[in-house]
Amino acid sequence: MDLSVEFAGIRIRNPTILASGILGISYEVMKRVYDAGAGAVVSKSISVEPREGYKGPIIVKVDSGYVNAVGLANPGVDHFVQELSKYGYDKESTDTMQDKSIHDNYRIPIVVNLVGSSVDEFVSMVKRLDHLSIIGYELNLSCPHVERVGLEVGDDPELVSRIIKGIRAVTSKPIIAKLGLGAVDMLEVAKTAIDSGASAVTAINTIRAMVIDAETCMPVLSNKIGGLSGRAIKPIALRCVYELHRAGVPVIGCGGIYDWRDAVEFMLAGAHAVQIGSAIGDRWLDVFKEVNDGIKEYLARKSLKSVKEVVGIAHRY
Amino acid sequence: MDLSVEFAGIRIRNPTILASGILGISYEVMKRVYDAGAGAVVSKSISVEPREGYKGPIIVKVDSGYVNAVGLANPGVDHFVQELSKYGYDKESTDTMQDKSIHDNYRIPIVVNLVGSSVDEFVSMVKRLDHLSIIGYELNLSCPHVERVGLEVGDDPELVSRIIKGIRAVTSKPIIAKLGLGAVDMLEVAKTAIDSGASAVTAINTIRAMVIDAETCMPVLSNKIGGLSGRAIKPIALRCVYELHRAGVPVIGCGGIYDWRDAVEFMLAGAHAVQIGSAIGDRWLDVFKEVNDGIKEYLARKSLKSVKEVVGIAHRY
Amino acid sequence: MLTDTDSSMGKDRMRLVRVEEVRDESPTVRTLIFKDDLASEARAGQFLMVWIPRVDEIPMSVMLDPYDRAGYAALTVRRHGYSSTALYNMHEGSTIGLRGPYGRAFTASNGNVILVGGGTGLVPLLRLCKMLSNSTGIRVTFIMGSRSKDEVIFEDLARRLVGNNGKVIVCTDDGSYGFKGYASDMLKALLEDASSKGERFDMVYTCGPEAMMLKVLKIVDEYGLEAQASLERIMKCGIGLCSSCCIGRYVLCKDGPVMDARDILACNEFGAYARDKSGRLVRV
Amino acid sequence: MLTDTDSSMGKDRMRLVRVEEVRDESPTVRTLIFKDDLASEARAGQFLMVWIPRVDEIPMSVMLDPYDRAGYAALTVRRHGYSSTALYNMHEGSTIGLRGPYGRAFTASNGNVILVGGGTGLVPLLRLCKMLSNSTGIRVTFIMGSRSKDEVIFEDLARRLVGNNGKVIVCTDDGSYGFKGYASDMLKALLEDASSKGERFDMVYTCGPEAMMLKVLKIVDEYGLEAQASLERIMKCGIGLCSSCCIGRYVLCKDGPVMDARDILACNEFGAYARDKSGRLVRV
Ligand SMILES: Cc1cc2nc3c(=O)[nH]c(=O)nc-3n(C[C@H](O)[C@H](O)[C@H](O)COP(=O)(O)OP(=O)(O)OC[C@H]3O[C@@H](n4cnc5c(N)ncnc54)[C@H](O)[C@@H]3O)c2cc1C
Ligand SMILES: Cc1cc2nc3c(=O)[nH]c(=O)nc-3n(C[C@H](O)[C@H](O)[C@H](O)COP(=O)(O)OP(=O)(O)OC[C@H]3O[C@@H](n4cnc5c(N)ncnc54)[C@H](O)[C@@H]3O)c2cc1C
Ligand SMILES: Cc1cc2nc3c(=O)[nH]c(=O)nc-3n(C[C@H](O)[C@H](O)[C@H](O)COP(=O)(O)O)c2cc1C
Ligand SMILES: Cc1cc2nc3c(=O)[nH]c(=O)nc-3n(C[C@H](O)[C@H](O)[C@H](O)COP(=O)(O)O)c2cc1C
Ligand code: FES
Ligand code: FES
Repeated sequence: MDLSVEFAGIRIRNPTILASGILGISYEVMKRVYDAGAGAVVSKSISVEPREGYKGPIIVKVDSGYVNAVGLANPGVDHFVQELSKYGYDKESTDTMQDKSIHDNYRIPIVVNLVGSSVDEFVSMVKRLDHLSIIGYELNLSCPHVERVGLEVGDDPELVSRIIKGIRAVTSKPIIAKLGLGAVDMLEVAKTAIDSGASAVTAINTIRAMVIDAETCMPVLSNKIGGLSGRAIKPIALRCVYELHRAGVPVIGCGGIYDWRDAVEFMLAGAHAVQIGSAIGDRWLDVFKEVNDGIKEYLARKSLKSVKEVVGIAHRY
Repeated sequence: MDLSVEFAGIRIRNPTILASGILGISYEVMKRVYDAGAGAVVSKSISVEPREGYKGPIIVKVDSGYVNAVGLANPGVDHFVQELSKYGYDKESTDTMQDKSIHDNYRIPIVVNLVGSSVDEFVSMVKRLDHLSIIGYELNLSCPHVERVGLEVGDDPELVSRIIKGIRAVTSKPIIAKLGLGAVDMLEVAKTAIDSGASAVTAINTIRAMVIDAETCMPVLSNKIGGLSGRAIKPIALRCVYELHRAGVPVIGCGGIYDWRDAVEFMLAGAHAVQIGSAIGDRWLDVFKEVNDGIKEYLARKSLKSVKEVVGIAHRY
Repeated sequence: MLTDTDSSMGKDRMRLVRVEEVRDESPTVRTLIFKDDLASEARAGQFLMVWIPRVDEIPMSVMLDPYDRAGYAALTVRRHGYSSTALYNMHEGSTIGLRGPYGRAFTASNGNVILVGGGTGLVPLLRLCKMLSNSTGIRVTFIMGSRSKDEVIFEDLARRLVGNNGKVIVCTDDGSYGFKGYASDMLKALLEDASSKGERFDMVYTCGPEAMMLKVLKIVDEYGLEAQASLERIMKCGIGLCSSCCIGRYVLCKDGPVMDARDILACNEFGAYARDKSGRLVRV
Repeated sequence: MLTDTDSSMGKDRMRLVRVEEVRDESPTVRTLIFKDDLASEARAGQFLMVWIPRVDEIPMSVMLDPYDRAGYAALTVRRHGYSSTALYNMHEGSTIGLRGPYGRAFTASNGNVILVGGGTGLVPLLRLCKMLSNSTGIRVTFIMGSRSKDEVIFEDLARRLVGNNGKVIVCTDDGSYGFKGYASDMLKALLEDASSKGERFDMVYTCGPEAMMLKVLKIVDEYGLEAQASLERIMKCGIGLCSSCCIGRYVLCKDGPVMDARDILACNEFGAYARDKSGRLVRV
């Protein structure tokens, strides 16, 4: 059974993608995630300058999920370009990336996630990255707990539009807008993104949340406010994917995907592929193989020939 | 230890309140909830006309919560006025309600939750209810799954303002605006509500969500889209309460409160009182006594004299 | 949604099952048989919330598997309105969703007991009968009422379950089979007879149409006996949240469906009023 | 947050504990003792994520309770930078938060084993020593290195744990106590001596400063022995999500902190590079 999917100019061997922020800094570890079965990996959110992130605690377990405020720790775009160059990403054109044998043995399909606060920042990063044989960009317009970036950008559709147009002007690679539950209508931002040149959206990022400890009377995260991820947000994420698909937006589902059934549900709702983050905390890297094996069995049982046939079925009812 | 709280013109014997939509249709059952230990009860959302609600399934269990789309089933304002009149709510002025002995033996403190789509609807309901000795109104501006009411109203701050001003003109009772995660900034709506005459806000309602079943490929709720409640949303609700308190808005916390620790955390974040809904599905009515007993012990352990002292402590850090 | 990650979800998690067999019990009643561990272990009187995909979710008592297999259970449904007819029309291979079992069950009694049931109200009584037949020193008299001969269901099963020690009395309103008259008339006759002989019954269990149960409870009350009845109200959630099943101060899905006669009669709504889907109190 | 509703949260749930006692081990090292069931059962080499309220959350090896009480555990911390100093300054009655224990532990070996530790790197080795002392047929040689006499910690405890069968060798860089020289020099001398006598060691366990461990692993490699080392990297989450602890292809909080010598040496970063808080690879 072939699990490969193709959408928005992206073709990957299976629909499970490592979500941004999880293990996505070092090439060697991203390669390991890919070897464990992921169809592609998204890097941590990369910014123009390096960021150390917040002091601990940066993550707290809550019922059926985590609340995190890592603070977008990342080595900065220059270091990241170096990291990938070391592994040959600056050697050939992106076309070669479509050669599966190369992926398997050497360069894996990486989507670089970018975070910034202005058109200039995004464009300058893309210019520095675009010669690398990465398979696309994901724009973090939805981090709920860092000032001036993430949601503060995503909540401004006009700015979103300018950023994406700016990037579109300097790259031909797919652009994916990563959205969250902000203070403006997600559907509006999604449509703006697509109209401005984005190829797809990822939904959803973590949802602004916090944890307080009754004994010390304190917020637990050093940043006080963080983002909720994991199974807790799954029904919300699933609804977002359903609504985006209904609005005709190509979407990658993300939020609380822990097993093949979750992945299938997101695809039934309209996701072309899914991203997995928090589940890794509980199931480690085995989660990718488990999900893919489960999808395979599901397709067989339902006499479906490809993942594509699953996409959006729930809308028939 | 006295657990009574007073805020926004409401004085109740303890800070635990039955959330709207849960068991709040029949006086006798509301009385039972009160007898089980609640400080007050909020009625189901009442509309001008009776509503049958949606076909089943109207609720689905998910990890750490429920997704429901009851569809605002309620007997309509006239029937509800009758229901309360039968039990003497039309007999005396609201002042008598402050007499604790009366609450305990007969009329319990009821907040009537209202849902509607226009100023006229809300005002006409308040006019019909206002002679009853109820302790206040809660406006459902946040139901995430019924068209033309709830969030569709809450997402329109200008309409919210007109509704509250309209109601304020015909009643002197406390008005509480119940908010949720809509497509506009909750803080903005909250401030608008307070500026227009609301006494406090309740945060939060359920969050728009859905459940799809992989085997049948169908949305499970008959309405497809519903609202997520329960522990899953607690970190989000807690964050909302924290932000509202910081913005100076008097707030009643709601969302995933299951035990005394949850209740204390909401109060530390700034809630003057808390509402309990989904927990009843798992812990039945005992939850009220358990939470109040736990709060008492907590206050004793921390050498605090009243619930009021707990409110907002987390903001010190 | 159907994962095992949150094991605490237990019976609240919706389980999809395949209907393995459908049996006609009468021209309007059918039994759907399926495999489901939790349902197979339901106590007598407990109910399931049954999802009929694309149609509705309705409360149904848990029926015994006619083949008495471990892990199996069934539903017995009377074709009536929109949802019950949809369930009735399910066939072998159809998929339904289940959650539960929910609610308070009948509690066992010792000695001499009477079961009075009518229509699909027999379902919980049959499960009760099976439970009682496992204890010693119990004698069951099972009064089964129905309108006419072709609506008599589960007679054989009942006879098997009450055993040699017990008795099954079938009544039909029109006298086309068994005793002519209401089950409640038969109950009254039995109690009268017993009291004249100085015999005593220890408990009456009943489930069926509300009018029948009202009569039964009143008769039982007259004779100063204890009774338990399994009631029906609209149940949309089954877990004490939605408020649709309120009767008096009781929340039937939690406090019932089985309640003690005393509590039922104390609540003036029984036999007189019920809440409709909007929550309005209407005459029944 | 600290509820038991979701029992599956297990060790990931943050637990607040009260520091019951603080002991000075040396002018810069202190041990904080507390009650915590999960920590008390940690395997040797596993670590806790320790919340120092208002300051930080940092990884710390689980120390043995000096009184060996069931349900108790401890942390031994060297005062160094911002966070470790804050932890060091906690006193009796202070509250700290714990999650874990996390990570891969040392695995037991048979026969003749050497432990080489320095500074707070002794902590996991002491727990290992205790575990090994419970098995028969094990002989432990424990080499403890420190800069000078007043930095020697846990000597008595180590002597108690290795038992009569084992040996403790204390080394100081400045010779102010015990053997003068590095712990690695002592290791080399031991191995040399053993090989000249035709004796064999079965396993070397090490934990301490990276430079020390690098020397140890190279020596061990020369002699063709097996070894396990417990490494350190920045750990912000402890559960394989945040990416801060990567070393080569390994995610240290999941694949470590204890790793096999083979894997460590194969990954060129060890002893040479580490990622800083932003994820940049920097020389160590
Ligand atoms: C505890 C319990 C156990 C039951 N066990 C059985 C059983 O074993 N066999 C059986 O045949 N019936 C049983 N019923 C009754 C069954 O649930 C109703 O007959 C059925 O829901 C009504 O379906 P209908 O389409 O015929 O409804 P109608 O009477 O035509 O009513 C129209 C609509 O109202 C709603 N509705 C009506 N009654 C209910 C209800 N009780 N709960 C929720 N929604 C309702 C449905 O949406 C229905 O489609 C039981 C009811 C309860 C409360
Ligand atoms: C598995 C493991 C076990 C450990 N066991 C012990 C032990 O038993 N006793 C002990 O004293 N030390 C132990 N450490 C080291 C301890 O975690 C660090 O020394 C401590 O975090 C550094 O604190 P500092 O304030 O002295 O940091 P500095 O070295 O001054 O660094 C400044 C800041 O960087 C961050 N930082 C530095 N190192 C780390 C780290 N490893 N993880 C997360 N953040 C870091 C902190 O925010 C710190 O405040 C262990 C480390 C690991 C990985
Ligand atoms: C620890 C952690 C760090 C994250 N960092 C980022 C990030 O840097 N950029 C980003 O776009 N999303 C980030 N996310 C969000 C995830 O990519 C994902 O959208 C979210 O967690 C929901 O998916 P999940 O439930 O599978 O984790 C992070 C999530 C977690 C848990
Ligand atoms: C079954 C159900 C019905 C509800 N109905 C209403 C309603 O009619 N009006 C309303 O304002 N909120 C309604 N809510 C929302 C709750 O009042 C509450 O805001 C929400 O469930 C979060 O609290 P919880 O997690 O304690 O349940 C309903 C919630 C549930 C679970
Ligand atoms: S069925 Fe919902 S409360 Fe009983
Ligand atoms: S500490 Fe976060 S991945 Fe290892």
